[in-house]
Amino acid sequence: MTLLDQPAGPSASVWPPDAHGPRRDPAPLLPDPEPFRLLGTPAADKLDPELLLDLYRRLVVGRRYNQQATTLTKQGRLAVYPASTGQEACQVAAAAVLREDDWLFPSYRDTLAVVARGVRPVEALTLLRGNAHHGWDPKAHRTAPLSTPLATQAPHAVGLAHAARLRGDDVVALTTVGDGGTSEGDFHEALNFAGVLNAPVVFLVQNNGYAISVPLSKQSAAPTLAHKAVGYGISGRLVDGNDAAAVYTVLAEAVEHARSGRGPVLVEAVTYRLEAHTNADDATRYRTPDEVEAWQERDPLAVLERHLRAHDLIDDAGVAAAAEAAEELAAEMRAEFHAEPELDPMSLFTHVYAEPTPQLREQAALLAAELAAEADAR
Amino acid sequence: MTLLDQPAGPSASVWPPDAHGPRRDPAPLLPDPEPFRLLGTPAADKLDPELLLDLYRRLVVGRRYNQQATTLTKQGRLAVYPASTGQEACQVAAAAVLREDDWLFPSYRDTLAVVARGVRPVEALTLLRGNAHHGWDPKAHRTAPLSTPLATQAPHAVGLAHAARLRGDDVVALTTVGDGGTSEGDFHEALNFAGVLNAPVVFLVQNNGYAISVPLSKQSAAPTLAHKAVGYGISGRLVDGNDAAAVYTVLAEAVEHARSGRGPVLVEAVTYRLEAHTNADDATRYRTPDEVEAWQERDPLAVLERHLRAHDLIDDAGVAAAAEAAEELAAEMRAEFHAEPELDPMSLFTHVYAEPTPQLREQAALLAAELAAEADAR
Amino acid sequence: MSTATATPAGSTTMAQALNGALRDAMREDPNVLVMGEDVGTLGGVFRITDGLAAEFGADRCLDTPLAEAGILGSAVGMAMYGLRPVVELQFDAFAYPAFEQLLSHVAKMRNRTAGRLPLPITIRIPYGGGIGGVEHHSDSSEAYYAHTPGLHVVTPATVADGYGLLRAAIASDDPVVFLEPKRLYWSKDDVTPGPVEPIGRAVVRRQGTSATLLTYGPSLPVCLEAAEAARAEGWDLAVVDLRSLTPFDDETVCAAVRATGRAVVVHEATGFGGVGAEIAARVMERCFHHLAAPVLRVTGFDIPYPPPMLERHHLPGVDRILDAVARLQWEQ
Amino acid sequence: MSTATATPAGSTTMAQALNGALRDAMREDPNVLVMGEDVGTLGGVFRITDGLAAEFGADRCLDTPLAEAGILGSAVGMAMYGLRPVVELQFDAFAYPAFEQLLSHVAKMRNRTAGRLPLPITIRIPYGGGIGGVEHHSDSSEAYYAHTPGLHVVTPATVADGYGLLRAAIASDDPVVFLEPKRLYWSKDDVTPGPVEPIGRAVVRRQGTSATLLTYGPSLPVCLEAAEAARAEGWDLAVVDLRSLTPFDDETVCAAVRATGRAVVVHEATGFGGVGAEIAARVMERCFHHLAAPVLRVTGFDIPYPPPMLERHHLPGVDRILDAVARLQWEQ
Ligand SMILES: Cc1ncc(C[n+]2csc(CCOP(=O)(O)OP(=O)(O)O)c2C)c(N)n1
Ligand SMILES: Cc1ncc(C[n+]2csc(CCOP(=O)(O)OP(=O)(O)O)c2C)c(N)n1
Ligand SMILES: [Mg+2]
Ligand SMILES: [Mg+2]
Repeated sequence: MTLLDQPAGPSASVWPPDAHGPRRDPAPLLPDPEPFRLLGTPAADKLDPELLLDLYRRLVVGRRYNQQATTLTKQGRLAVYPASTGQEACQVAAAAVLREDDWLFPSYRDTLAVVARGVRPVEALTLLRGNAHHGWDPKAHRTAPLSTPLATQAPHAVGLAHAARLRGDDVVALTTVGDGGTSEGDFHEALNFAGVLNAPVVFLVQNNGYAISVPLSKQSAAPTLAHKAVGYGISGRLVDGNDAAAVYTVLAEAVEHARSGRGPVLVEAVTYRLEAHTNADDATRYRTPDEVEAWQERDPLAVLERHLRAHDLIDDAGVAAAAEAAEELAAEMRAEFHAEPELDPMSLFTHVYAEPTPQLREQAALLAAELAAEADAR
Repeated sequence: MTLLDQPAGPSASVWPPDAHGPRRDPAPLLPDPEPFRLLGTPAADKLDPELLLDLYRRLVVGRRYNQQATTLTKQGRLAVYPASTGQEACQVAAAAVLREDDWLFPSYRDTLAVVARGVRPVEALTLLRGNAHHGWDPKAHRTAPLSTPLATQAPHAVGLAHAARLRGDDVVALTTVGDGGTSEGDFHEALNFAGVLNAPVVFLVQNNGYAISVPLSKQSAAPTLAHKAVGYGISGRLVDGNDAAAVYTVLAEAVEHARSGRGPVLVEAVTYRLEAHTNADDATRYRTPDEVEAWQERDPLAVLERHLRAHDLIDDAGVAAAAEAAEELAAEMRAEFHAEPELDPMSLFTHVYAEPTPQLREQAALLAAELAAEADAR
Repeated sequence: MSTATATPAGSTTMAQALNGALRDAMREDPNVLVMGEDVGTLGGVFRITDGLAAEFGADRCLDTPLAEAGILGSAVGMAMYGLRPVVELQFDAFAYPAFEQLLSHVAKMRNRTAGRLPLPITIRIPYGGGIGGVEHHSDSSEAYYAHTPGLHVVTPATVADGYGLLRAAIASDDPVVFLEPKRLYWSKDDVTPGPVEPIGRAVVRRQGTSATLLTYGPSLPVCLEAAEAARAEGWDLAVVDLRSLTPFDDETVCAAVRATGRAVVVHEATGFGGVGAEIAARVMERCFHHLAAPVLRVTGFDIPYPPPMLERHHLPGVDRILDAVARLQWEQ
Repeated sequence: MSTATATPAGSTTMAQALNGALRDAMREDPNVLVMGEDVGTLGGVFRITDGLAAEFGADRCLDTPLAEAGILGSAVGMAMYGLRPVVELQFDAFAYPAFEQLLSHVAKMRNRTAGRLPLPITIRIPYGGGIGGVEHHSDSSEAYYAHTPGLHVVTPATVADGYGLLRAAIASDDPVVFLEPKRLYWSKDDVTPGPVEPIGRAVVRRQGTSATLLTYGPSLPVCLEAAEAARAEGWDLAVVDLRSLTPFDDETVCAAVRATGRAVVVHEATGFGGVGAEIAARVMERCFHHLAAPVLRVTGFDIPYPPPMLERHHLPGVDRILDAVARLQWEQ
């Protein structure tokens, strides 16, 4: 079956005329297969205490936000909630590394990142509350709507980043995808476009080990998801997603890399969702309590708090102060969600097109008549 | 902006509980960025002369096939023909490395590979002739129909290979994709499925430097297309696609790799189409005569003939004999295509479903009546 | 054809009936294989594949990577090798990434190979609204499939049909898009599984003399309810459950419309270019002189599916159906 | 709105008119950007973008990687940043990989963001048959788009509309699926570009008294030919060119049908669930008592598009149209 009595190996470098563009050295593209960590390593001593404290406060708020949203679900105030509990370091860092004029393209689980960008929880959660598809002004907050069809927002991030560069703006777009989402064709097409256009985009893959029930081993055979960068000629980085300092550092560098024109970056953050997929999911069907417990040890909040306490950067009062700020947010959420949202059925027709079509006008009239009859009947 | 006063680098290896499956060493996955070559290298001396001569004869037939098909186009006997002139080494090797019970999943340009599998040219070219969508019996020849939507047949190859393994058959599927096709989402999804299922599939990317007019540099920023393998945890190989001995060797090894359960392989063969995209294309719009000429120097047929002559493995008589066999095929093609194909308009309705729906029966009756009226009118 | 064995007699949900159909089909034919996102360990997000991985192993109830084109595309290859894949696409809107595979390969493979490569693939898609789902979780996409030659398109509205139609779909040598009305998953009925009939027959669910409601899937219970309510207005409405959109049962439908001379088509999907347009058009073509009024349509509006709190205004309800019946020109 | 400047007066092909529309739009608005496979250096496989890269540079006439979802998806991001992308998808069937982006994002973005993120994207798709193309090169996919709320769907049938409708599409703040009839690319006409009207109006191309043909795109010339031929049979046929499928011009269409009392809808696409079903259904709903016969449809068969040598049997031709006209119950 073989032509040669020895297996094929590298050959002398004789190469035909080059119509195929430059071939780049792949070595710089290869991510370190060990995730980058800071907390708990000697490097942690050199970290900026102020930034660490800031991250800590954001994590505490983030955790409280996740808890409160989960509670709202139980109270029937949200239709569904996919908690990012356990992934708060990724959520908070993704927002923190962006400038105000940068854009965030979140996935469906990333409401916390949206809140961390400055969107009010009631607006960030509108989709999941169910009164409207979307809450905030995307242009005002430079934050795209939550994308439910997985990875489909990734090409949007590339297009926006490229458009910004065409306009001469040094704007970066950051988009988040789950480990499961990396299997979608749109993820591939986005990375490839980004590579070819050298667009200033950062792809943050939050690898929490599962796509609903499907573990990573059934999702990908890659050494790490960061290694997918190689096939697009872009940089890949692997980071411990539960180490807030590390995620922040790696993402901040990635954003600067992209902003400075050195091209897109794919960051894989290894993390874990401590809650079920959503409130509708039963996680005991596919993972063990032991596994969850082991990851609880690596809870990003606990990890950072341990560091701060060990380095005497925070005391009980500081912890309490952070918790108090978090309670304020929770109280605001309760108040906002306690009120029934205003619903205008006629709004169904107002934004399908800039101008309603004649067909929509007819249909709106039908609904208006029904509503009037309903009101009369009351 | 940075937490750390030094850039992020690898950290001490402290790593959380492993819920993410084994992380593999990426090193063995990295293809050599120099394409593998044999002809013209010292290793060429050790090649099996019989196999080389066989490849040569196939190349000569293949070239003649391409020429004849192109001529048929000019005579209006084919609706369109995407020639594989210049890529014959890939075409011929792709067929030659497969066992009879292996499957080939060709792309639209690969009619020569189909012919090399034993399908008659008139059947291989049926789609392009225009009398039917498809000519040969796919199951008899273990060769799927030509796939026009690019890369969409790649998942089929994965599914078939996986099904064969489930059945206990050591069958391999080989599918061909162009450099342009690698950008499609389906290519990504196929590679990912193959990696996860460890399916016995070989992906042959014929990188001819262009997708119609779009050069590789606008298609991908990867070091090589073979590097895409890394992101799926599968083996990648780069080969000089105009070196028939090298393509054959690398593909044969890839097929054995897959067959033996060691997983899928992505092979990039660097080659060039010497003709325009199809007869309808004007290649002068996007490439220079100089470039074409330079690649003509690397014509796979010429390269192999040079080698054979230099090593006294063939003489003028041998060359003439090969040409004669090729002329036989050409004559057969002319004869077959000279005849008008039989057309049965009623066949439009016969294979939409196993049983025609009542709707199709009605429509068939309408057409039958029209045809009867047409016949009467004559 | 075969009869149900695993489906318990007595009170059964449609989800259980579907599950039983899968199990029975897998027991009877080792070539039947279930695949999709979360179908294995989890048993599917709607639990339709519950227990199948345990009984038949992970290879025959395959958790796939998260990529719909890859799922359907690899099913094509499996079918080419002799398997009968039953593919689950998790939600209506998440079937769209597989559209290219469906249209350009699945629907066409038999035709383009002149019958040599039939693709016995069943594509299960939970569809429709009324479950309070957020955007992309409530689409009614049947019109896309019904317009695509080469596909059969069926949708059960009763528990018994959940079993019978799914068995028929898996038994079919052609690709079948099997649309499961999400909001009927928990509907209950006594199932007395009979022989599995081939796909293609509509059924009159309620006899009536005044006008005929033509519907399918999630709208059947609404139409039956409307027919009950109509009695108070003095209307005796017939209700036809189409069950199969392709092939279409002109015979049953036209007979039912001719019998009353008036008809309303009801479905959840957007009206413009919806399946209701086809039904209305073909009924009028075939029954024109039997009609006292044009065939009217009660459908979802021509808008993206609304957020949960507003969906009730979008979905055809009893009142809207009765209003349409009232517009059937009774005075003439 | 603006008038044509670059389109030469005199004898112009539709391809040239489209090219002129792109050029004029790009000259007038620096935010207009053309992108797709082979649109740059090559000028597109149909040369519709010829010369644009030379005049406006590779950034504004962008050769993209070969990935339709990526093309449309990145256009979404560009539109979010204020550009007005004009996307070319190379052939009808090669638009299917972008279906998910089109349905779940492009069509819905304005609606889901309550008007805050409009997407002024024009999606040009060469469509239809009659050019001897091999499979996947002749699909008529308008029904998929027309059924999708949030999209405008337009198709020119004349050279002048090639210019005018494309300018209107690019000027629209909503996404427009712009379907270019491949076989009319080389049709010629004298163009006297007038003001660009907004999308949404049908036009009566031929007045008539006996019956009304309703059609669009590639079937318009066939209908006009049929109307000519019908004179020999004593029929005086009106012909309406819809131009825009969404929004639909009920006013013009219904007036034209009421005037004759008889109508035939003609299009190339598969009949079942096609746009013709919608047209027939809505015309009958609205004009029932003005009709002497049901609205009939002459469409492609319910089969995958045939191979080139058989396509003439599939495509609606003059005879088939006249046969339908003959079935309009003249004797009654
Ligand atoms: C295209 C698409 N297919 C399927 C789904 C249904 N779905 C929602 S979340 C989910 C799992 C996502 O896993 P991952 O990407 O890892 O993100 P995570 O939930 O872990 O944050 C699935 C399958 C979807 N939203 N979109
Ligand atoms: C999904 C899809 N999009 C677009 C096309 C149109 N098309 C046909 S061939 C081609 C270029 C293919 O380039 P490549 O993959 O490099 O193969 P090559 O032609 O070089 O053999 C394009 C864009 C197609 N066939 N399928
Ligand atoms: Mg995950
Ligand atoms: Mg190529």
